[in-house]
Amino acid sequence: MAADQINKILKAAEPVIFERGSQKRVGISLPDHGLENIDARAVIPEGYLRGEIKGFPELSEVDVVRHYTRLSQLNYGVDSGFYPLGSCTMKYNPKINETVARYAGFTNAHPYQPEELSQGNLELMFELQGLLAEISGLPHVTLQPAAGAHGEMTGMMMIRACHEKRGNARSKVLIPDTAHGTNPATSALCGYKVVPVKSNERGVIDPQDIERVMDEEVAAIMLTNPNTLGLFEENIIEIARIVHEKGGLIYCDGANMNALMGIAKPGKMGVDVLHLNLHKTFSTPHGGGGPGSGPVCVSAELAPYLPTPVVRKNNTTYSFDYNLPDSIGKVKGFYGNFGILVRAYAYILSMGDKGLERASRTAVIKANYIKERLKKYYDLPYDRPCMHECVLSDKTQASQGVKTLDIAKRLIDYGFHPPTIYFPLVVHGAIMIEPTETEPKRAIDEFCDAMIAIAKEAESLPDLLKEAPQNVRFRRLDEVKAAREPKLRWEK
Amino acid sequence: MAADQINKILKAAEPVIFERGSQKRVGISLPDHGLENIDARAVIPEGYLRGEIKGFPELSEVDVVRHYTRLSQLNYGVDSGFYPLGSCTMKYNPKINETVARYAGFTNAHPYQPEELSQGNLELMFELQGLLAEISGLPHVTLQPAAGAHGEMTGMMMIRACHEKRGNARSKVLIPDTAHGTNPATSALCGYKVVPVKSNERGVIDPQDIERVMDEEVAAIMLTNPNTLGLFEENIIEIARIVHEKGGLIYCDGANMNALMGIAKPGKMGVDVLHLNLHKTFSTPHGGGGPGSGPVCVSAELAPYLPTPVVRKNNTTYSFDYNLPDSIGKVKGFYGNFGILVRAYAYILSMGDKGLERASRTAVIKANYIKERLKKYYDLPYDRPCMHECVLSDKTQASQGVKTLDIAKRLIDYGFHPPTIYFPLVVHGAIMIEPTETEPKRAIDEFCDAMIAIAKEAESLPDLLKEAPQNVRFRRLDEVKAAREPKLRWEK
Amino acid sequence: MRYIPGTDDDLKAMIDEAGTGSLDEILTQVPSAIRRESALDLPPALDELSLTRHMKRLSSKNAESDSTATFLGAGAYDHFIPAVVDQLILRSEFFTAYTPYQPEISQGTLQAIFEFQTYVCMLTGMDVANASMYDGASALAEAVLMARRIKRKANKIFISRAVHPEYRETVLTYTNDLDIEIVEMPYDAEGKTDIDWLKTNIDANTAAVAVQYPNFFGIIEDMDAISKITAPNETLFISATTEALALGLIRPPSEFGVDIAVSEGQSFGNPMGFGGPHLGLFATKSEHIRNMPGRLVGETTDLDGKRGYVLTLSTREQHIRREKATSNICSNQSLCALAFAIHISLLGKKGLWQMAETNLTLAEYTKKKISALEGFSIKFASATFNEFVIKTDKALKEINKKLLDSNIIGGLSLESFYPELAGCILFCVTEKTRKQDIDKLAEVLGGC
Amino acid sequence: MRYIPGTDDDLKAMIDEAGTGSLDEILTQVPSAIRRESALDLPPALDELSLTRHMKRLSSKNAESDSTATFLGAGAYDHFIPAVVDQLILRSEFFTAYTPYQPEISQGTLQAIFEFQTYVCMLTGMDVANASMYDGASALAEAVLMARRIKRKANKIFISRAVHPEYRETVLTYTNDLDIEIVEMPYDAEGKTDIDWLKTNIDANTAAVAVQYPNFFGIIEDMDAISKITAPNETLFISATTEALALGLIRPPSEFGVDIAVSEGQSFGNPMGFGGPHLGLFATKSEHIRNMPGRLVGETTDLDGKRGYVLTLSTREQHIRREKATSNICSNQSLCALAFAIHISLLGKKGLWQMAETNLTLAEYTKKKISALEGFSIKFASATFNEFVIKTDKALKEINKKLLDSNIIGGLSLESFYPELAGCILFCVTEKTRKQDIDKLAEVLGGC
Ligand SMILES: Cc1ncc(COP(=O)(O)O)c(C=O)c1O
Ligand SMILES: Cc1ncc(COP(=O)(O)O)c(C=O)c1O
Repeated sequence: MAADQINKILKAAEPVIFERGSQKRVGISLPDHGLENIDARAVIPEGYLRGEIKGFPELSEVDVVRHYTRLSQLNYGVDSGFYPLGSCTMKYNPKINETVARYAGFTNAHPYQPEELSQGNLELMFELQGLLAEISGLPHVTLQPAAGAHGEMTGMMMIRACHEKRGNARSKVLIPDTAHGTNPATSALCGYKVVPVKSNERGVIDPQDIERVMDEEVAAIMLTNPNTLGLFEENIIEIARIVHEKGGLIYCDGANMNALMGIAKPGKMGVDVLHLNLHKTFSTPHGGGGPGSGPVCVSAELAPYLPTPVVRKNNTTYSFDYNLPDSIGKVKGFYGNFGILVRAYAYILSMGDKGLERASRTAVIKANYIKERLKKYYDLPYDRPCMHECVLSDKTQASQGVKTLDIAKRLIDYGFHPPTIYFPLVVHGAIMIEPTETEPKRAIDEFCDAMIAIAKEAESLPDLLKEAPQNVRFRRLDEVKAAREPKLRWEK
Repeated sequence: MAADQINKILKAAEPVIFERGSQKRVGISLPDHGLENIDARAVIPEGYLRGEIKGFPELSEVDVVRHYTRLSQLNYGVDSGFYPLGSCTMKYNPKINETVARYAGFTNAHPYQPEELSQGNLELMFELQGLLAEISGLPHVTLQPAAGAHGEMTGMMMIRACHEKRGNARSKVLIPDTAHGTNPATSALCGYKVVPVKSNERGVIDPQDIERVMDEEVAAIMLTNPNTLGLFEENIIEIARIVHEKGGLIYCDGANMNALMGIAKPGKMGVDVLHLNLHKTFSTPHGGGGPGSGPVCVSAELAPYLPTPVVRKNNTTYSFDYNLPDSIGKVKGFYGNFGILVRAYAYILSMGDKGLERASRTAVIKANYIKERLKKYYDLPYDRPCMHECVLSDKTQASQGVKTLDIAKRLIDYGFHPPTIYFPLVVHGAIMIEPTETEPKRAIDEFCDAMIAIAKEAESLPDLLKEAPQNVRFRRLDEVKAAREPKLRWEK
Repeated sequence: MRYIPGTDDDLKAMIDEAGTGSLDEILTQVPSAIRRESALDLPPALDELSLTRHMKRLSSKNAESDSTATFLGAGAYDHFIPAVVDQLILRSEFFTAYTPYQPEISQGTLQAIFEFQTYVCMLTGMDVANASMYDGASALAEAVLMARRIKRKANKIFISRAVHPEYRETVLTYTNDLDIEIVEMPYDAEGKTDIDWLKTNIDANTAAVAVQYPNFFGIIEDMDAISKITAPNETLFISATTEALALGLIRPPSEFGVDIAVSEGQSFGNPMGFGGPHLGLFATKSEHIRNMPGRLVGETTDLDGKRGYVLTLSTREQHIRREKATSNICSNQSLCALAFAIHISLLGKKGLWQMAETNLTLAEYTKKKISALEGFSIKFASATFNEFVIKTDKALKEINKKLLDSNIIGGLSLESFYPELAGCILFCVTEKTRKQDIDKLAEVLGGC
Repeated sequence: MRYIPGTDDDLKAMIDEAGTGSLDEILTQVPSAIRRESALDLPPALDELSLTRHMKRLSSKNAESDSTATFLGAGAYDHFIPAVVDQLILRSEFFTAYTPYQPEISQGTLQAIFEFQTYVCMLTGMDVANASMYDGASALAEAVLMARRIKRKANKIFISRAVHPEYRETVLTYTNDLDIEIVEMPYDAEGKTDIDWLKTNIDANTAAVAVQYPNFFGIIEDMDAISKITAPNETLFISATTEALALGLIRPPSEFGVDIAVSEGQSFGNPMGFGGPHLGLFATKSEHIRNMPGRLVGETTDLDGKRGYVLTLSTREQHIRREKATSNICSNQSLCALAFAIHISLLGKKGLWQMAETNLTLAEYTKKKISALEGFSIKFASATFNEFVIKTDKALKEINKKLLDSNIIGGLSLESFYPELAGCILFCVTEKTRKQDIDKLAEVLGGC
């Protein structure tokens, strides 16, 4: 007991960085500029010089390195193991891309340096625009959006601009109930009213439902294909026809493009606007929540509305084109998350057509394999072939009082990152599993074994699941307390 | 109980890499050379083409990355926390040195490329020779030895060569009982008989003892200063006089140079030959056991025996000088662990005189602080001021049946790397603690607190110590079994 | 393919074991009419060595600031980033993880963000900061939207013309489809936002006033005066900063009653990178928390009572509130925020001051040198931090060409952003700028 | 100083709390006669940015193989190293740890070395391998010492003149002070060790015979013939390899009865790095384990029965056996061994073969191209792997100058190592060599 108690003390958390260090330490050294230091008081107007920042730390280099090294050790990444977070495409991030993205011409280029001195970067952007156009089947591309949601906003603004040009901005957007939260949020941000569309018993949109709600005030439908149940919107052609007939446009959330590369092009399905997530499909690292990149690919009709600038090629040189009179304008400073573009470009060049097609095909096979292995143990709301991910639920376990959250936490004990949970909302207690093509069969099997073991534990040892996790440095954290008495910064 | 059992299974070890992968995977891609692949059988003589290598793995890039990432997570480094391994100077390894050491001109230079195309590397070596000469007070330097022990060998061979030149190679080397194992092993390797010298009750060499054993057959004394008890050989001047008078030479093992930088130069103490450990004093990373670098600094008399080549400056250009007729020859291929030299050079330039002096002074203060804080709880065999490290013993705890090994393992539970144990041999159950200057006071205090807590546990909960560690992924490993049935490679 | 561990045999085994039928059968859900007809028209796949050669070639076709001294700033700053930063963010537990949805195995990211939020609060002086926006420009746009949410009844937002032109453009894009009117405030002869204009034009319908601090011309705005106008009118005060380093030296926005302080954070830990990824800092007063966009990390405890961190107050966010969310932001710039926090931790109290002071010293030196030259003068007689505007009657094209001949990239010509400022150049100087670079710059300018 | 967290206050606090008296009092043990008189004469300390600029300047004063095609081999090989290798060895848990003395928190290093040992066994075909030597040259020297230990009564070691000259020199240095006689075996007209000479000269006093495989001229030695002479004489057979990649393609030393196989391991995972750090592979038969130098990792179990690894059989080593140890080696090339293991893991069965085949293909192409040129011929009519010797009557100095003008570093002139081989050049080709580089090489040579 005493031993237990002592052991508990030992597993202390890493102190907050402001609790480290001591006076007058410094972790940096700056060049000697060879001038006398100016007296800031002589330059800065009276009352505009700041006083000491209270609580600001003083640390040496080793303090900082230790702190962040230890923090990292409390984390779990794709390189640590299986990370089947549905809808997030946690594929392996090739190491060479980190190397090439650090070449000085990419990292140390100023966005306003003359175009003649930026030809390599412009060439890269131009080429990437073309590669994404080819993969998506939509000929015009902006690389500016910083993430998927940002791409959605950009795309929906272009749709609005297009309708305005046509004469009526329209007021509504159709959004299926399986949609990601960013879709309705984006629509609202663009001044649209959201009209929800229920998915049918096959988990997809029913053309009849669209027929019912589609009218001349609907600017677009915002769908995801395959949708967040991992199911291909099999009626996409019919839906596109209905929407287009009433003058609406098709926005496709391309977050799930990892199911389709080289298999089918959204541009061929009647999609007018599509965003891609380079940090999903195109292997750029997720970075603990970004930076990502969300290029938008559009049909010719939408091209005039692209954000400024786009990159053009003139014979052998490249340049920014700001001359887009109908452009929606800029959605951020400069040209996008360029460093992420470099990585995605390197990825596509490394994969080629065969590689990309194989990636998607493999991802689909792996998701179906998992679905089939687990459906005997977990409720599978839509029991039919899926694309690159599958969605289970906790229905079977609910009778033991075991919930999706408990299953997820228990997976942590088994050494896995849990899947996405409680999304999509149409499945109660959803467990959304996306293996990606880069997951070895062995890891998938080990994961399935763990899921099956947990299903059994749910029957025989339900408390074990409710107490999970116990094998990692932290036990369950109190989210209610965090929200009730928000403590959002360190204070002494 | 069931839960406990299940948990145990969960903490599985990482499989051996040969147990991973599956047929036909590959983790690499090579350039297409654009030629038809030659049929190896047409080139390689009959019977000289190898068959398939049994058990050789087949892995994709993600398999390999995961495997080594997970292995790393089973390790503890300086960046993880306090690593007070005595005699090893586990100081912080500056990150910038890793960056600069990777510049292409350093990593991608062939050792035989023309000297005109290697001027930067030659300049660096020349400058480093000079810097080490200045720090050691010995004017001539070879950078060739790959580690401390290699430097010892190089130095002792030079001593032998010098005696041969003088007319008698001599047959014996004096070695104090506090010496590191490499010292006697090196002497034997150089064909010398080892004559042990006992240290006195103050933990240092007594000149009278030297006087007694010194004769014309003694080639040298091999001492370490400060010695492995962390004590300065206070009679060094007298010892040097005695040895020199009988024609002997002084070899100083410079592994503990971190106590002396800018405080005292071995060259001023009568030392004729000194090796430095760049992977200790000069901050290059220990790499899990190397690569290190062990330059040797010598007095003018010894200079003719330096290994070939040395680097010379001729006006503004640099070149290798192979023309050393009395040289002992080469001790390895090419010029030394050049990449390590780059890091050490960057370190010295970053520190300057003030930085180096401060490093040593700080290291000494920290060691004394630890000694004083712990001597109330642990036996301190030599209770006097120490230099950069201090040596305790388990004498006080022995009555509880608690041994040094138990104390060390318990420290692991507390989140620290244990000190060096059971060395030096003159202290029974030695606990040899070297904090280095880069350790923050807080870490030192936490370590001392842990040591004190353990001393208390040794009284109240001795079994806890004998069962330690329990807070990490592995419990004590069976070393006897490993040695009795050696299994030195994986087999199916 | 080195990134895909599934060999044909693996795949076949999975298909067989699953009993799902062939991949083609699985794919029948994709109508055949839209299935692949021909291979994607992509260049043949490159091996790793050929890829590095190709990328090196592209990289080498760009100027880069380690080899060419640059005097460009204007929202992207060439600061020195210690090697520690990159080596730590490359720890795969950080960079290959995603949003910390599972706090028990994400404490590294969560605590790092919590500390980041604290740093942003300290720098800006504000009460609360979020876990990052895409960049400074979009952060300002989000601030404008937030101000509009808070001031339900007022729909005009005044933005100073001395705010970065691309920030203003971004605000316009974000607000274009909404009931928000953006009004531009002119700047005066000293390069500061025109206080008199503001005094005259502010009214009950003015939801917020936004200025840049220091402004686009590098000038320290008269925050006090603005605050004295906005406060009595109950108009929100928004400040935007492009050069976060300045906040190490000048009084924080909070001390002028600013309600929402946003900033570009690139100056700490993130390379210019041809414009991104950078990161937006976003901070506000406690009273506005529920209207704030973006992710927040809060402190809590685990079942054993141990301190830990979680994503919190997510009822503001899109995944819970959907169309009623405060923003649609989801992925943000987490790793950039980590780099920011690491760099600023290395600097600490002393280093931050020292770095800001160095920038100021070198900028003042440059100002003096250039303004002493015939044909060059300081455009605005106001105090600046590390950027300032020079006016010349010489041909800018030729100046820049001559500078390039000396391996120097000169400042930014302002004419395209501000037609009224033809002949004006915005110069920026950082701790990376050497005295010798400045002397050379002055020498070349002098010879023009 | 950014690397030293102890401020003056910290230090004072420690001195006060310890009650040891001032540092000066502590330092009285250092006689004042030898204490510092004046500051060390070192350049002023450099800040990080200035350091990078200085180092970049030095680096740029060297040719490097990514920008200049090189045909140099001879013990250091310009192979392509995948990015994975460096990013993994930079994981600080690996690179800032030391020798795994505490196995419970060193399983990463220990298991990686155990796997490394296995790889070396697989490549060489031998039973057991150690955890690395300093490099190939010193590994050969240790092999010679070991052979002498095994063969207590024989003191002659034959070493082929076709062994790398620096390896032979290193052996001489190591054995100079000991009762070992090194005898050089000549090579024959085909560039192979002279079998007839060996047959004639071997006797009971010949402890071991050492050859390089492939030898310094790139030639695949007649291992079978040598083995047929050494075996009946009970002479130990030592093989040394400089190009470990060759062992992916040619029969392993073990299959010729080799007793000790050593090799340079740089070809896998380690850059040429101007000659180091590289790593020595060292493998032998089980029966010789106790005579083996260097560190060994062995498998065992922990208290829970879980498989794990420890340093083992250390009764051979200096820290236990002191002057009776099998070697004085302590720190070795652990991180290089890790890099080796990572690279070879990426290659795997298929990649290893493919890489070896590529080297062979390109080398054969180069041979054909050059030998077709007027004035150039193949010196030795024997099979080679990726190195070969060309004989020419043209002036080498001029050839190399012309090559440099075309941004090519030519092969190694052999005259300084082998006076009898004046006019001979050792060329090396790897998977990094492009067909276009070879064609250019031939074109320039053709024009000489
Ligand atoms: C289906 C779907 N759409 C949109 C998004 C938003 O993308 P981002 O996080 O890049 O803004 C996500 C991200 O998780 C998603 O899964
Ligand atoms: C006192 C002493 N001498 C010599 C050595 C040997 O140095 P290396 O391991 O670099 O060969 C050591 C290393 O631990 C040591 O502590």
